[in-house]
Amino acid sequence: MANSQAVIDRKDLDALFTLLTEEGYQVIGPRAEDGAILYAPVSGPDDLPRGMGDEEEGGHYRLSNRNDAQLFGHTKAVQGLKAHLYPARQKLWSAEKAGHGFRVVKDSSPQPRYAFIGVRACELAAMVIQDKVFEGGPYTDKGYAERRKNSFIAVVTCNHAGNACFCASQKTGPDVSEGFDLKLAEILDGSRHVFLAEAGSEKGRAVLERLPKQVAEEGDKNAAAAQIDAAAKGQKRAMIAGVADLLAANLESPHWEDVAKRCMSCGNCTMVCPTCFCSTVEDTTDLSGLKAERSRKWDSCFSIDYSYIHGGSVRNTGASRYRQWMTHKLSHWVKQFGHSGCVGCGRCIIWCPVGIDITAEAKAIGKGA
Amino acid sequence: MNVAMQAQADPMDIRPFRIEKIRKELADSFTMELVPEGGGSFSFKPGQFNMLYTFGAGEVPISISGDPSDTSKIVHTIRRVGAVTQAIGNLSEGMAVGIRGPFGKPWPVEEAFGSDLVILAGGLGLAPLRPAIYMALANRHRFGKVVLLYGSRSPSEILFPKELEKWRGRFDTKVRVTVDRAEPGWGGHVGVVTKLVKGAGFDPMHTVAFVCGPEIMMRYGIQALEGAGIDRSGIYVSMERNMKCGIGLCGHCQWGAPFVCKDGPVFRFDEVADAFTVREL
Amino acid sequence: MVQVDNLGRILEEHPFAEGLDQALKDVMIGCAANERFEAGQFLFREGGDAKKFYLIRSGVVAVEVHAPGRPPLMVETVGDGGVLGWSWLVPPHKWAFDARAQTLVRALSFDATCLTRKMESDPALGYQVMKRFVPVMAHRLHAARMQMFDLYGPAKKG
Amino acid sequence: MTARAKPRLGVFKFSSCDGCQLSLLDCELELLAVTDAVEIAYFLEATRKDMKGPFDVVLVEGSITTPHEAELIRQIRKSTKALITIGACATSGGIQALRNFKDVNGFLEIVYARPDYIETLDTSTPIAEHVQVDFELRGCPINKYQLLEVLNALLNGRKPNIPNFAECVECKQKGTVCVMVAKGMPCLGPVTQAGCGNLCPSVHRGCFGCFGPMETPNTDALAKRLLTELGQDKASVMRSFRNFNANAPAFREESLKHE
Amino acid sequence: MSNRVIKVDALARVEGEGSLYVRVKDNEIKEVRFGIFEPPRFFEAFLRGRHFMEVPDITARICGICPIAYQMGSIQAMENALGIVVPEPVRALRRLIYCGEWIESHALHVYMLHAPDFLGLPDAIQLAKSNRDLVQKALRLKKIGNDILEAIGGGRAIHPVNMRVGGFYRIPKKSEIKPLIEELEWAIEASHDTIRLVGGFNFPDIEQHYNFVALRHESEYAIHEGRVVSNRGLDIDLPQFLDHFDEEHVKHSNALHGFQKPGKQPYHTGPLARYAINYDRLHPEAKSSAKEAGLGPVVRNPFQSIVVRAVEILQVCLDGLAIAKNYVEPDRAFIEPVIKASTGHGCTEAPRGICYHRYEIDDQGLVKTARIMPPTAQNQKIIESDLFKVVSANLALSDEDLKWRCEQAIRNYDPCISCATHFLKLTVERE
Repeated sequence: MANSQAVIDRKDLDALFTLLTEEGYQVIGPRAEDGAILYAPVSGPDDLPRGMGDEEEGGHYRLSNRNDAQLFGHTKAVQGLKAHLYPARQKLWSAEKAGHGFRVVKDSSPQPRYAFIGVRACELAAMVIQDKVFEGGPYTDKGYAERRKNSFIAVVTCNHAGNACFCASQKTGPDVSEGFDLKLAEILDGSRHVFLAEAGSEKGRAVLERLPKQVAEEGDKNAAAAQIDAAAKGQKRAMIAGVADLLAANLESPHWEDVAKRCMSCGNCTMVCPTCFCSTVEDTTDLSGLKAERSRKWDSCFSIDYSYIHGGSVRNTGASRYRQWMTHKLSHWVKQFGHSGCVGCGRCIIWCPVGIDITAEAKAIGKGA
Repeated sequence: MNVAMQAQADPMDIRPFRIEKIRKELADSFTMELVPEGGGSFSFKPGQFNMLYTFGAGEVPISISGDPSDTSKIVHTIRRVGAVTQAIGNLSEGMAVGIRGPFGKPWPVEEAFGSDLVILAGGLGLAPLRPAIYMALANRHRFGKVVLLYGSRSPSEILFPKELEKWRGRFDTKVRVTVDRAEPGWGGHVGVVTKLVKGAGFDPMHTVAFVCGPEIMMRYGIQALEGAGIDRSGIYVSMERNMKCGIGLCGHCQWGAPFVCKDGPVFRFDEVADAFTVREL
Repeated sequence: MVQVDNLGRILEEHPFAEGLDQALKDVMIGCAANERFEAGQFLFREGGDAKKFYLIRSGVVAVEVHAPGRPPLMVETVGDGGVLGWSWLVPPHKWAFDARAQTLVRALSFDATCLTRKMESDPALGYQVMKRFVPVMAHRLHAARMQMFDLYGPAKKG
Repeated sequence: MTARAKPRLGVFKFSSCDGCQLSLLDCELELLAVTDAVEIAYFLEATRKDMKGPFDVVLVEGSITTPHEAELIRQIRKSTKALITIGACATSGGIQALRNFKDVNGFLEIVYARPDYIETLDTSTPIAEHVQVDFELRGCPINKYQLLEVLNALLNGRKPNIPNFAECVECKQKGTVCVMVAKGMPCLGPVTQAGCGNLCPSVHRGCFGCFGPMETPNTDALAKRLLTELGQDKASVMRSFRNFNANAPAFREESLKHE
Repeated sequence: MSNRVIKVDALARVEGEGSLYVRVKDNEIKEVRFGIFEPPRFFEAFLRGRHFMEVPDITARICGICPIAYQMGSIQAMENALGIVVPEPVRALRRLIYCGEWIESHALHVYMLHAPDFLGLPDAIQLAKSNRDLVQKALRLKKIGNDILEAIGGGRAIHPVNMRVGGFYRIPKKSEIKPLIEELEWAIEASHDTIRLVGGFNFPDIEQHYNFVALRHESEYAIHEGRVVSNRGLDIDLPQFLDHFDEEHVKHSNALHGFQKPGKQPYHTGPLARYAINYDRLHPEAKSSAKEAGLGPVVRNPFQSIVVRAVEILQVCLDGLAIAKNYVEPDRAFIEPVIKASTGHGCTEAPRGICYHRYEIDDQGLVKTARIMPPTAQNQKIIESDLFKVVSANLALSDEDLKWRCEQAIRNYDPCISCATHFLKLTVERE
C-alpha cells in the first residue's frame, strides 16, 4: 500500500527544519566540513552541502564541486547515524564510596532527540541492523533504545552511486521501503527544484501534513524512480553471492595472510562501519579513590586487548583479526541476527588508509577456496 | 525481592552484595560467599556466571561455584590473575562487591536425568562444575552412574580437596583424581586427566559429559571421551572468552558466530566442534 | 602344567590379551612369570637392563624420575590393567625411569629375551605384540606432551 | 574505610626536555588532589625537599645517554616499588636517539668546540633497556590526562585505561576527518599508538608519531602507501619514522629500510 | 677560617639538571660555578638534513617549558630565509600564543619555583597547606596560559602541534578564542594581586650593573619580534647577531658560555633586561602597577626579578586580552613556502630571555647548518657573577642558609637547563 506522495518546493524546505525544531528535535544533517560530508547540527537548508559532490575510491575521498544547486548531491557522510545514536562514549553510572561499600548513581541525563535529515538507504539499513543488535535480543541497551525512540528519520534517496557503493548487491538500497518517518527524493530539473515526499510513519505523516506542499505528479514519481534506478545501475562494486557460507567454509584460507600483509589493524573500517557495535566498558576512579565511574566506549576487534583473556590475547595475528572482522560482518552476523551485517555502503573501503576492499577480498577468498 | 529478577530490568546496573565469608583455596585462589546488601535472594543455574565488580578497579566475569539450591548467597571461586581479581582478593569480609547476573546458558543437568553423568574437570575448571555436581548429587536417584574425573597440576593444587574426599566416600559416585606430577606420599593417580576416562565405567551410549577446564585440556578431554564412545551431542563444554558486558551487546566474547556470554558459556560440543580447532578464532 | 594354566588365565583377564589368538597367548605364556611387589619396592630402576615388561594385574606403580637435591618426581602411575615398560623393545634396552610399587602390586612379567626370540621366529606373534605396544607408547608420548603443556594453570603472561 | 596510607612519589629526570614532568605541574585542576593523594618525596622541578627513597612510585622522564645515568637508574630501580617511565625519551630513547643512527663523535664535533670535554654514550636508550619497568606511558610529550589515569589506576589498584591501538581509533571516535584519505596527507596515525587526544589530524595535519608504534604496527604497509599513492620519496619516509620515537624497534627498522 | 665549600649537587625548582659549587678560602671566594650536568642532546647536529618544515617540531623538543620560543624562533628563521611575511591576523595569533607561554611559564616560576624561597618553604605544596586559596589562584593563572596554548596550539600546551612555517595548520575559530576573554579578564585582576604579593617580599640588598640585552619592537613590549638592543648602545638587526654574540666552550665551567664581542663581555637577558629596555612600551596599567610595587624604570636587584616577572604577567594578560577581543579569523591559515637555498635568522623573547636561531637550507629545503642560542646559556656568566656577589655579601650566613641564598640567586634567572642544548656534565673539583 503506497503512502500518498506530495511535492515540497525547495524554497519551502525551511519549513521542515522549523517544524522539527519546534517539535523539540535537534536537527542533524549533512554538512561540508574539513573536506568531507559530516552529519552535524544544521539549522536550515543553507547549512546543507549545496552543490557538493564526493569522489570516493579505496583509501581515497575528496569533496568535489557539482556546479549545481543540489542539496543532497553527495553520496554519503563519513559516518552514518551511529555516532549520534550510539555515541563513541556514553557514561553509564557513577559510584561513591559509602561505609564498607559503595552507592551507585545511574546516569539519568535525558537522551537527545535527534531529527536526521538526508539519511541514505544504507544508513537507514544500518540503523535497522543496530536496532536488532541493541533492542532485538533478551537484553537492551537502554541509552540506544531511548535515543532511537526519540529520533525522527528523514531519508533522502540516492540519485547516483558512489564508486565504493554496493548496496544493491546487499539488498539494502538504493530504494527505501520502510523504517523511515519521511522519505524525500530531490528533483532538480532546470530551474525546478522540488522534493518528492512520502511519510513512512505516523510521526512522519504528522510532519508532512503540516508542510507546504503540492500534489505529486507522475513525472516527479518517474523522476524519483529513475534516480533510484541510476543509483542501482551505477554501482561498480558488488558483494559476491553466497559470501556468508563461503567465508564460514574458509576460516583457514591462506588469503587471510595476504590481507594481513596490507592491513594495518588500525581499526578505521570498524569505526566507520555503520553497523559495527563493539564496545568496551571503562571503569575510572578519581584520585581520592572515593568516586568511580563507568562508561561504554567504542572498541575495535582489530585491537589486541579486544580478545584478551587472562594472560594473553586470543587473536594475536593481523590475519586472525581481519578474519574476525570480515567473517563477523558477512557471515557470523547472519547466524546471530538473521541477516548480513554489511549494508554495502563502502565506507570501510573508502576510509581504509591503504584501500583494502571488502568486496575484492571476499572474491579472493572465493577464488582461493 | 528476587535479586535475579532485577537483573533483567537493566542488565548494566550493578547491585551491591556484602562479602560474608572468604576462604583461601589455593596459593592463588579463594572462595567468597556474598549476600545481597539489604537482604533478598539470588537464584541461578549451574554453569552460569556473574559479572563481579569491585569499586574502582572494574569488572570480571566469574562463574558461580555454589549450591544452586541455596538462594541465600552467591559463592564464587576466584583466581588472582589480573588487576580486578587481585583487587577483589584484597577485599575483606564485610566489604561490598557489585554483581550483575546471573548470565549465560547453564549445564543441562535436568536434560541428563536418566543417563550416566561424567564430569571431567581440570584445574580451576572444577569451580563452574561444582553447582552441577551439587545438583546431580541432590538428584542422584535420577542418574545412572555419576563419575567425576578431575585433573590438577600437583596434589597441592587440587581444588576443593575436602569435598572431593567426601564425594569419593559416597558409595554411589565414582571420583577419580589425577595430577600431572607428584612427589612420594601422593597415593593417587599421576598422569593427565584424559587417562581417567578409560575404565571410568560409564555406558557411553547413555552418558552425558560436562567438561570444564582450560581450553587445551578440554580439547584432549573431549578426544578421550569421544574415544570412549560418547557421542559429541552428549558432551558439553564451558568456554571462556573476553566478556565485557555479559549480555551479548559488546561483541568481545564472539567465538565464531556464538557470543560466549549469552549463547554459552556452556555449549553442546557437536555445535561448536568445528570452532575448536580453528586457530585464533 | 598347572602353573601355565594359571598364568594363562591371568593373561586372559588382562586387557592386553584382548583379541589375541589362543596359540599366540600360549607362546607368550612360555615367557611369563607371576610377580608380586610390596608397597615401596622397586620393579626396576633407571639405567638398569630392561629385560622385562609387566602387565599390572592389581595395584599402582609409580613411574618416577629423581634429580639430585629434590625428592623424586612422579610423572605417571600405572594401575590395574596397565602395561609397564617398553624399554625392552628399544635399544640400548635400559630402563629410562624408576618404577616403584605404590601399593601391593601383582603383575605378570615377561622375559624379554625369551619373548624377543619367539617374536623373531614367529612374525605373527611379533606383529601382535608390536601392535599392542605401539599404542601404549603413543599414549605415553601423548600424555607426556600434555603434561608439558601444563594444562591447568592460567595462561602465561605474554 | 580507613584512609589510604599516602604513597611516596619520586620524579626523576634523565636526558630530556623536562616537558613530561612538567605535565604533572600542568595538571592545574588536579595538582592539589594529587598532592593530597601522594606524598611528593622527590621532584626536583617542584621542590627543594630531597627525601631519599624508598619510594612507592617513581616517574622517570628522559633517556639514558651517559654512563652516569646508566648507573643512576639502577639505583632508582632498587629504591622503588613501581617504576613508571613517562614520555618518548624514557620509553624509546627520544629525539636524541637520532644519534643512534650516526657516529656520535661526528655529532659532538658539530655542536661542541671541544668534544673531548664531553662524556656521553654512543646511544640514547630507553629506561627499559636498563632496568625493569612496570608501566610505560608514551608520548612526546605524554598526555597529562593519561598521566593522571596511570597514577590514579596505580593508587586504586586497577589497570590503567591506556589503549595501545592505533591513533586512527581515537581519530574516528572524535569524529575527525581522516587527513590521509580526504586530503592526501602523509600520516603515521595507522601505526602510532593512540592517546595524544587526536591532535594533529584535528588541526589538519598528519600524525607524526609522538606516541610511538601501536601494538602491532604494520609500518611496511603504511610505507608502501606513502611511497605510492601519497607520493612521498624514500628520504621523506625515512625521516617520518625517524623522529621522537626513532629508536622504537618498529620505527627504527622501517626507517632503516629507506635509508 | 679555613676552607668552606657550598655545594648543591642537584638544584631544585629549576628546569633541568644543574648544580652549584662555591669554594671559599679564608673569607675569599676562590671559585664560583653554576654547573649544568644536563647531558648533551645534539640538536644542531641532527637538524642537519631534516626538511625545513620538520624543524619547528624538532626544536620544540629542546625544551618542554618554552616550546613556543623554540618553535617560533625556528619558524621565523625559516620564513626569514624564504621571504615569507605573515599577514597581521596570523602575527597577532602568534603573539597571543606567546602570551600564553609567558603566562604559564611566569606563573609557574613566580608561584611554584621562586616564591617559596621568599616564604622560607621548600615548595608550593607546603604553601598550599597554609594558603590553599593562593595556590589555587596561582594554578588557575597558570592554567589560563595553558588554555591559550591549547586553544591556538592545537590541543596541547607542551610541544603544541599547530604552528608551522608560513602560519598555522588550522586557524582557531572565533568561538575557540572567545572563552579566553573572560579568563584573561580574571587573570588581569589576579596579576595585580600577584604584583602586590611579590612586591611585598623582602629582597636582599644587592645591585648589579648589568649589560642588558633584549629585543625591542617599534610599538610593542617585545615578545616575538624586534631588534636586538642593549642598554649600552647596541642596536642591531638579527642577521648581525653573530657578529656581536658568540659562545665558548670552557672546560672548568663545562658549558657553552654566551658572551658579547668584543672582549667576551657577559650580558644579561631575561625579564630585567626586557623591562629596562622596553619600559616605555609597557602598558600604562602595568607601568603603574610596577610603580606601586616600588619598581623604577630599571631594576638592578636580581632578586626583584620575581616582581618584574609578575609585571610581565600583567603585561601579557593585557596584551592577550586585546588580541583575543579583536580576533578575526585570518582568511587563510598559512602561506605556502617556496623552497630556495637560503639562510634565515629568528629571535624571540623566551620567558627567560632571548633565544636566537639561524639556519641554512639547501635548494631541496633540507637544513645544512643550524645554530641555536638558548637564553640560559647566554646568562651563565652573569649567573656566576651574581653568585660571586651574593656570596661576598653573605659570608656571615651559616652554610645551610648561604646555600639556600645561592640557590635563590640562581633561581632568579629561572634557568631552563633542559633548553640549554649545549650544556654539559659538571665535574666538581673538590678541595
